[in-house]
Amino acid sequence: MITKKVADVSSALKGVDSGMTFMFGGFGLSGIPENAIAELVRLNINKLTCISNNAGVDDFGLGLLLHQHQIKKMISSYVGENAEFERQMLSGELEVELIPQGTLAERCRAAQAGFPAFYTPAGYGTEVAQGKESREFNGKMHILEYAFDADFAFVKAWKGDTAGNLIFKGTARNFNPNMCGAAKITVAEVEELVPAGELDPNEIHMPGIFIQRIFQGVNYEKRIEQRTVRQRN
Amino acid sequence: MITKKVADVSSALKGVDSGMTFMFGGFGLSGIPENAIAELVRLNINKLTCISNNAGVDDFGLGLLLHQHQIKKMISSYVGENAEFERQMLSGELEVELIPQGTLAERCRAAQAGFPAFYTPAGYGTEVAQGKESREFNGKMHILEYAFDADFAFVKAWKGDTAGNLIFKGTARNFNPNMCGAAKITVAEVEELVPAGELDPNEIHMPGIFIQRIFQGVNYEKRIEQRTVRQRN
Amino acid sequence: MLDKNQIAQRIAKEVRDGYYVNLGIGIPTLVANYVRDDIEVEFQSENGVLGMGPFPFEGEEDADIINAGKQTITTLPGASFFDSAMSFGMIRGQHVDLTILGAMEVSENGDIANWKIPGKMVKGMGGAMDLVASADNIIVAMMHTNRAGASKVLKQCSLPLTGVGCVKKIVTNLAVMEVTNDGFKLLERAPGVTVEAIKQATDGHLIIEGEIPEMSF
Amino acid sequence: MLDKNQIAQRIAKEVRDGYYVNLGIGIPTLVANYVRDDIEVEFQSENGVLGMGPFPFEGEEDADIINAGKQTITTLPGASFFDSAMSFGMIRGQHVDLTILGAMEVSENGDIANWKIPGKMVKGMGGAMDLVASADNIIVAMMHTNRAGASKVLKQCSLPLTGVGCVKKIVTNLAVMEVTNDGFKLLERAPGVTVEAIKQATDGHLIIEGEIPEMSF
Repeated sequence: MITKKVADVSSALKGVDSGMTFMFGGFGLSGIPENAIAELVRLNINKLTCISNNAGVDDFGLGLLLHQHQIKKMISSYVGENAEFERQMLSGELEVELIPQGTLAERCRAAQAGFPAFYTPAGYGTEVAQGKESREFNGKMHILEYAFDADFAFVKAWKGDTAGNLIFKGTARNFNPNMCGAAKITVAEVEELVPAGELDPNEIHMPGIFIQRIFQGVNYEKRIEQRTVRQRN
Repeated sequence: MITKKVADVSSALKGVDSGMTFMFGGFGLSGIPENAIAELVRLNINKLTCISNNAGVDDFGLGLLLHQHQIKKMISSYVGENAEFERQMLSGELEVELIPQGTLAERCRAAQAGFPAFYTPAGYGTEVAQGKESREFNGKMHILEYAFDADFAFVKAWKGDTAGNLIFKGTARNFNPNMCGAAKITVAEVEELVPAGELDPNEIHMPGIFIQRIFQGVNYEKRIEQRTVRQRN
Repeated sequence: MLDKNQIAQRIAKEVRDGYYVNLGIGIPTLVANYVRDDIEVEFQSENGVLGMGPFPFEGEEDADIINAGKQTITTLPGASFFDSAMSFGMIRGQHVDLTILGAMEVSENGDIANWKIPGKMVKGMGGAMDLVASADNIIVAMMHTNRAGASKVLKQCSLPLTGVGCVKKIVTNLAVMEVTNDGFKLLERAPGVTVEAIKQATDGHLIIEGEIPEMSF
Repeated sequence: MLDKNQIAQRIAKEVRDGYYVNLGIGIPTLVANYVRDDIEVEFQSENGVLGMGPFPFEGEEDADIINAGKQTITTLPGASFFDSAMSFGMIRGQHVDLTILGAMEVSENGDIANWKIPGKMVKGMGGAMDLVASADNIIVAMMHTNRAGASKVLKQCSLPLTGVGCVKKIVTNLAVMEVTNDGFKLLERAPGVTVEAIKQATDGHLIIEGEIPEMSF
């Protein structure tokens, strides 16, 4: 068994540098790699290109990197709910590329699975299609989209084993599996790291081959963005 | 909850007809939809186009359909181990399109996920690329491959629930998930059909949305093609 | 004139037995509250869940179980979780039967704009572009006019588009309209709203054939 | 001259610590038996398993756990199962470090033919075309000549190709060769086999530089 376990977040992030392109799993604040983000804040590297569905909130998630002006460019599908982000974007400090969510997911998956490009109907006839090739298939227009090219992917899982196998929980799964293996180095942080052999091979969401480094995360805050409840009657 | 449960294999195959294109899950004889195949033999419809990684053996799997000359064309990646198949192919009775295994899987997945076409390096410079568009990406040649278009997909899972959710076992998973939702109608047969709510939503391999009909299979033979063992010392 | 809940209630009538439905943020989310009890429907949320249930009871919220609006939710029997690529596979592959979403503008050829106001608001399209580019059956839920009183039911959209020629039906606080090759066909009036009032509030070509019935719920 | 097991044994030396390896049917399958105990290697089989172990004990065979050769297998701690699309994602995405497969012919520019003899044998390419089109590190395991005594190490392949310019190394019963821009570079001789004998059995351009050592295992 090939072991992927590293001691801690600082070993896991060895090699990250200013100017690099990073992928971050998560949807809103759910399933984000909290430990990796905290370490990037500590390292204070900058001029980063970040591929992430969202950009966090003002004081959590990628918002922490924005606050320190570490991000040069965001590639996202939805960036609401973040005043500092909006300020930096409108002032031109921050470059932003907005792309459809399904295209974002598939450009990750294409990088993971070795597809250089694919055709999708999403965005045809809109700003998103500007400068892109378009083509008709089955009477419907599609645009050509390319695989991402990133240096590191930071993902967060519920359980993992020392072989790098991952199991996600609920909707915290989201982009995390699609980003595994989609960058040169994939770093997985998990709530519970177990010895290889403890996870059922049939229940693994992402095989360890896609992950280069795995570590036991600490102090997960798992903040809820919109706490909605119903009353017991 | 939307129920997908049908009473038996004969209800599940309602609408199949001669001249149609079918997908069959399975790798070798592992994970093949044994009940659906048996019913197609009984119905004796013909001129079928079959998309399946393999073509069964002489007296099992798709070999049973071949024996009755029900198949007009096979689209597969590997068709060895089947004398009757070879005879029909060499005599010209059977049309055969051989395509790379990864391309086969992805053409299913493209149909499932609504991608009309994608670029892959597999087969470039070979017979497989003849008549296909080719294009360079990142200094490497690729060919353009298209999503399949099939009438029925027959898949086999280990466990399923009445909502159509599926869990596969071991390497019997193979093409089965990729074919779910890749045809107009997907029929799933399972070794164990349970009420919706009994399967953990986190452990489901294919959500029921991709499946139109599900039934409890019977009399699984699960034949082993190459029984290889080691001796206890 | 309908309020947001009544718009949702009217749209709920479009939901048929056996439908998988994706609900956008805002009014569309409310539709779930009005779907008939005697039909089976499953709600998909593009962040990776099928079979969404109501909000959790207080104290039972789980940060790992949310919908695309980032709200805490529950799941119903038969639910499943999956990754984003598979989620958009469901959408792009047309396995979702009905998409209900909000809009800033809709044009008479079915174009929709709902993700950007240049220089003012740029939240992003989220999953909306995938949804409108793929779904066969798209209903827009919105107010007929914007806060300034200008029509949102237009000859041509002025805002950056989310998708082209995709909207099939529109339910507003004033009317139910179908998008046809010839323009917006008026199907129903909101209770107490005259055809004339709808005409006034509509900038695009409105087709009025025969008596236009009042909505029923 | 090596037998099949010795070819496998020699190839096993090419397997490095931390490698994910895909083994083809035939001689390549035997390589697993000779990998050093002190390095960590995982075997991938393209039908959907990573972390393959030895054959099961008699009576413990499971029809649902097989390799790409349809043989019953076991799994080791850390193993995982997955679908065919993901399996070829591993291969196409270059996550598999080493591919070892058999061949009918290899040409001096690294082309390989191993799936079809027109009019005679058409079993299909299985996963071989994906493997050779994607892998960076491909070793061919084969006999140097065919049953009729003709060389399989050629200027140009005569059979339909499986892939172009992809083979990096060849281990035969006679020699270890590297595929270079200038042709087959002879690296090692099988014990007791002369350079002359290898030259005789090789149809493509053979580069012989200096003393060619005998293989060690």
